[in-house]
Amino acid sequence: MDFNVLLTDLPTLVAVVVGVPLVLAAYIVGGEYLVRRLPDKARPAVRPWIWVAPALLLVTGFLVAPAIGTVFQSFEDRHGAFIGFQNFAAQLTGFPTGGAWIAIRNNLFWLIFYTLFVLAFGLLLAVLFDRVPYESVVKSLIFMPMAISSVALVVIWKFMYAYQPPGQPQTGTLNFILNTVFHQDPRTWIQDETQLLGLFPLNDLALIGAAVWGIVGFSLVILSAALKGIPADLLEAARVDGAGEITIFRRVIFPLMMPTVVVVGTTLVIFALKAFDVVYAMTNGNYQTDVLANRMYKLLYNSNDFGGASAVAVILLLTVIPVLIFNLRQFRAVEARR
Amino acid sequence: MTVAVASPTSSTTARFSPRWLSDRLGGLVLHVAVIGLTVAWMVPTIGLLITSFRLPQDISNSGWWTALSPPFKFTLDNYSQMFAASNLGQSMFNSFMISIPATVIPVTLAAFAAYAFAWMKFPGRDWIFLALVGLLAVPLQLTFIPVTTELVRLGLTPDKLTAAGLPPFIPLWLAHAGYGLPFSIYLLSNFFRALPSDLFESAEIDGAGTLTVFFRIVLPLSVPAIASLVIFQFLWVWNDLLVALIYVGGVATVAPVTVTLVNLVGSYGQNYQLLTAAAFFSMIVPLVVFLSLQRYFVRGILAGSVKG
Amino acid sequence: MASVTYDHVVKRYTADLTVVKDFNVEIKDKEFMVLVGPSGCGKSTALRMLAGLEAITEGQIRIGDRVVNNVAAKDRDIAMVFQSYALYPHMSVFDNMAFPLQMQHMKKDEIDKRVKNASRILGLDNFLKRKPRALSGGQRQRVALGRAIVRSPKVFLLDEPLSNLDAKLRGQTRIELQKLHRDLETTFIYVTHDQVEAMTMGDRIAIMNAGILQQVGTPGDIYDHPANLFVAGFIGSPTMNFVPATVDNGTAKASGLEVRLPKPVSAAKGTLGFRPEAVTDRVVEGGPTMKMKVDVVERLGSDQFLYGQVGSDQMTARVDPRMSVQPGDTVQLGLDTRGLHFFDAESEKALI
Amino acid sequence: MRQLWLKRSLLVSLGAVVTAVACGTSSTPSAGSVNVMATWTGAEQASFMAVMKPFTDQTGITINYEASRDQDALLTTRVAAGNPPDLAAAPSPSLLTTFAKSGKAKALNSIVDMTALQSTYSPGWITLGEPLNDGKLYQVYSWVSLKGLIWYDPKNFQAKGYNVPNSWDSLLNLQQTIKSSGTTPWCIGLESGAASGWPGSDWVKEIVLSQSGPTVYDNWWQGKQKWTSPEIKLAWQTWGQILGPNDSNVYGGAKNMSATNFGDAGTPMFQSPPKCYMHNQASFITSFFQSANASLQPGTDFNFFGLPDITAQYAGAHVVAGDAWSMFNDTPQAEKMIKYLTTADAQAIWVKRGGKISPNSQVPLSDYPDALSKSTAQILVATKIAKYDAGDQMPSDMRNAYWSAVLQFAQDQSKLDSILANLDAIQAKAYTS
Repeated sequence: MDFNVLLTDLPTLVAVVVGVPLVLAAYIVGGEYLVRRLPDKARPAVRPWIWVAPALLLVTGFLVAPAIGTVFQSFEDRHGAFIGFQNFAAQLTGFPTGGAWIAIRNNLFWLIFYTLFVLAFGLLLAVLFDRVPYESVVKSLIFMPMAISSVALVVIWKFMYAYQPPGQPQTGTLNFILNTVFHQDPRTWIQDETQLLGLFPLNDLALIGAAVWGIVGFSLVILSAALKGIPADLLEAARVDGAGEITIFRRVIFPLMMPTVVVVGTTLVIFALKAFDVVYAMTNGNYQTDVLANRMYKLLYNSNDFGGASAVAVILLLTVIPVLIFNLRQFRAVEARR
Repeated sequence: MTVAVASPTSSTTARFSPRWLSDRLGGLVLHVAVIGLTVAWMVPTIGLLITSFRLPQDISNSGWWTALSPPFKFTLDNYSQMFAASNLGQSMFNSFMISIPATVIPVTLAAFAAYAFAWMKFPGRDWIFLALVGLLAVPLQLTFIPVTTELVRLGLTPDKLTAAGLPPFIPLWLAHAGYGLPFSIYLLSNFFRALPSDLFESAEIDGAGTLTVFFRIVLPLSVPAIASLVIFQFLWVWNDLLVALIYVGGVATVAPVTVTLVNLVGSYGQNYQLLTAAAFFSMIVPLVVFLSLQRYFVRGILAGSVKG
Repeated sequence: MASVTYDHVVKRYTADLTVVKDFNVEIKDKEFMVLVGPSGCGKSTALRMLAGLEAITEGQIRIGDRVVNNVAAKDRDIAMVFQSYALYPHMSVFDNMAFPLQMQHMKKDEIDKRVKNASRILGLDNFLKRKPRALSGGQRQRVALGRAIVRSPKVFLLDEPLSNLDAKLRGQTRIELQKLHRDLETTFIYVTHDQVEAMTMGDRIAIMNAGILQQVGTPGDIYDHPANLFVAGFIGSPTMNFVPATVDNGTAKASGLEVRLPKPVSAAKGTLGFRPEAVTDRVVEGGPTMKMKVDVVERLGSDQFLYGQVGSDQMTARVDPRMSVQPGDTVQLGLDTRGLHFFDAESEKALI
Repeated sequence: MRQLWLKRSLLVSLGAVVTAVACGTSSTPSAGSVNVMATWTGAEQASFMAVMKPFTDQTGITINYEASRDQDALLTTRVAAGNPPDLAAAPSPSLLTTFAKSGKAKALNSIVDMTALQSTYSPGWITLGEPLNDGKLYQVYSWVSLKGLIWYDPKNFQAKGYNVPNSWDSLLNLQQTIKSSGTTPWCIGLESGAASGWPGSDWVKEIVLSQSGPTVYDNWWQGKQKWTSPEIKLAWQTWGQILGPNDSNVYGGAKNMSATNFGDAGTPMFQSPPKCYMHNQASFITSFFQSANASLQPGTDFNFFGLPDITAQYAGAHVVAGDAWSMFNDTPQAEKMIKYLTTADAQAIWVKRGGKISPNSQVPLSDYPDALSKSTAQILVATKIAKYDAGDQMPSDMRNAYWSAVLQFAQDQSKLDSILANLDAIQAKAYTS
């Protein structure tokens, strides 16, 4: 170990500690200074663009431009020739098991269960934790999985789902519980395609479970911040009015948290649509667990089928539109209220 | 002056009554629920923690819970092997050099943009905002090739930047910013939008300019939202593997700690038990960030501003 | 010191949404002017245009001799107290009051002096370090006032500042505000929907409805001589009795009442208006009488109100508190024609 | 508040500085450098760095090595974007071959010493490096490994009086004997995360080669032999014989096979009493054996025999694999390095550290560190028909479909026809790009 790193990496260090904040501050102060030089009438027209420009520029470079390229590529074959909707047709052929249909079905499961579980747990935990004096401790503990990288998360859940043949000592936590508490044969959670209630494959739910575990800290933190924004006297007033805790939650807390629930819900829906890490690392889509993002990844890097991958991505992007419309209505409502 | 003082209730609660019982029970149920859920949620983490102190042969032959009963065969092997990784120190430094700007830049730019989206009027505002939310759904993997191609064309590669005396991480900062901005703007502008408009009007009459309103009113009032955003963005960047590999690569001088740790595992996945120790080691920094920012999640940051 | 002039001011949001129509008022220097009207009548918009928070679509607003249409809010030399108080929740009371002065880059000791002075006037000396959330509603309200006072503005704008207070505190603050107005010797423009506040506080009152200014005058003037049916109904509590009537040869005929009008009117149909205090248990000589079937009796100690039917019309009477009446009784009442109004059926304008 | 933020960020930065000071790095001399990308991590990474140390010491050229197991994504992106590494080594030549086709990889004929190469490498390894059949060398192999090794515990065999089978029939007899004694003969684990299924695919390709010979084998991975053709179908059925009806020859049956990681699969062999007696895997598996049971000794506790020949005509046929190098930037430093990698000196270093076999005949058998590695090297030298891993030469999506098919077959052998038909459908598309 030597101390050279500071000397060799001095430019980086200086850039990080001084440069970056300086550039950011200089930009906005300088921008405002220039706006103030403008005639009165022009200011309101120019000012917003000064504030949004750097963000839009980066987003355009890193997301918009590639997304537009993707849309074009989804209509092209491997050699860049226009082929109409053939890539889409290839992905949407053979309903219900061919093409991308299994992935679409699974994304639907993800959409429902992942979003619902994470929102419900987050909300439940936020409300419960709000009432105990050791809130920050339990909150940190629930948050911990968020701090675990997806690589480690997969390791953890392989331990949880590990399987040994019946009669052997189980090494997986869930099979151990299943065996000792419920006296049932162990299950191969990740490979088992048994459909619960005749509809929801066990292995899909197992993958979703691992992902839910990793992300609940996210909804907990945001929802709990929103909960803290509800004035205490409002809750006290409701209590004085004789409302029960469940009524208070339903009639006071939940409506006031609604905008935040929409934000978290929207984000989770999009996370669910983009679900990739857990599926890729645990099954790579085998055993009927494929999802759109994993399918796209395979088409992109294994098949070199950019057109097909782009078509899958476009399908994925199109599914977001209803969520966007919902959001538009939501924030227009907030706008109208003030 | 009129600070509410809780009325003494000890005399009534001490007496045994159905109300007393149900209150106590309710409290008990609450604590049992909170602690029970937390413990259940921690089971995988606890399993990982215990596993990280076990020998590989024990890991593959028995469940982690067996370690809790004698004979206790704990070992620090996994940790010592991890710390022996050749460039752990360098990669820790790199991770900080990547994560700090890759958090500061998108959060700051998102705050600028969110302020405009929430409180300024400009043509196309709603549509641009919606498009931003939609961009959340763009699969990052699709952007790697076109963006890298463009960065290479512009000469923004780690090699060339280092040669020019600039940090090699600049493309990665920008990439994390680009990828993180849609969520950041979405979260912040929803929060900013909910701030009471009277405050802005009052400030306007008081003579506060846009910058003053932003720095002295919007930012202080949005501390919980900004704190959560900082946590998430930092976490994502800190734990990122693929984006870093794409934009700066895995060479030791620039590799973040995730790359170094994941490479401890052999090509065929040998020694994957080292990942258990690595997971705890790499968790420390994000947890410290979380714990130090947790005190900003305070109740009623807006209390007393506009409610009678 | 400054007067304020609204000169043909119009506020239009869209082609068919005009919230303030051709608004003309001249507010004199040091006057306490109350803008009153039901919610949505445009009074707040009128105030916010003066404050510079809303653009003026047409017309001019002048403070003193200066046209302020294109002057930024901060440069109009005004101060505003919001209904919600709009205190900065993360700043102490001191900082809240100092904020506008800091924005003017005032010297620190001058800021100190002014804030101390204002807090002494408002009795906030002991709370300067507190955050708004640690204050009671009344104290917050005073901080909001203090933030306005420190600037010593030419014009004070107050937008329903009392509506978040409870009834007792509201009465008290009303008096304090009037005292403050006297002490500061500044123009006050006060917006409220509460006619009691308007009557008790204003030097003059401007009544608005549906974006149109109805009448401007002193409280007494407006009470005694409402310009139209709306003003007559809006001001006064209990409200004025309105009885549809036809006019025939100088006599107005209603369903249970006939009265000789003190002045000839040109209209054949209209509404008779008279305040409850004009309907008494004493029969005024030469005045008309009527029979009321009493539905509700309201005893207030100093007054007694009877609500009931006269003919087919609802009516309210203020009678001697000692008079003993039970619901269901029919009583004989007299009308004092000195307080009689007559409103045109079409234009609703006061003809008498 | 703002001041607080500032303080906080300063603090974090300070933390970074402290960490940096505490750890540090070494500065580098400059005689140029080579950017290298490969998949070796952990111990393999250390071995590679050991190989490169003499090179750096001699020439002063530094190696900027980056390892990633996401190589498909990483290398594809870098190459497409125009900043590829100077050199890349890949365990699957098919990825490198796509770059040769697109002209991104450089031909090596004028760079490496072809005469020296021809004198030290067997022709098979050189031909493998000419995937376009245009006489241009695009890939060179530095280290190779042998597939189709059947691992067993000699003590268990001895206790039960089992003999190492020397023919396919005796293997089938042996598994029947073991089965009738009440134990499952085989341990198989197919789970491998994103690459799940590949251990079973090794079985099938080894059977194809040994059963139907090199021509069928080559046609097969080249996409000219249908999956539904009798030869390939027979190979799957033969593997089905190994697995037994309903996978009854395999410890834990289908469920355990699909849920068990390939690395852990062999360990039940060493339990007492053993849960199985045989395990098919390449030589790297010994490190897993020893990690799960630290006391196991090579030779005494575990040993291997080659998968017996099926068809006499093709006796001595073996599936091999290896690490192939391609060059993307023709720099003097990279040229020096790739020359160095083909030398016996360089390859001997890794051979001595264990786990790899050298394709260079100049590396003496005595350099192999233990009896097991020596005998693998011997088998490789004696191999009459060496064929490179078929899966790794197929286009990636053919290979992935192959792996998936293995998983499906292991779950339900009766679906073989539909599984193969599906593979045919993919074959029809996968080779067109």
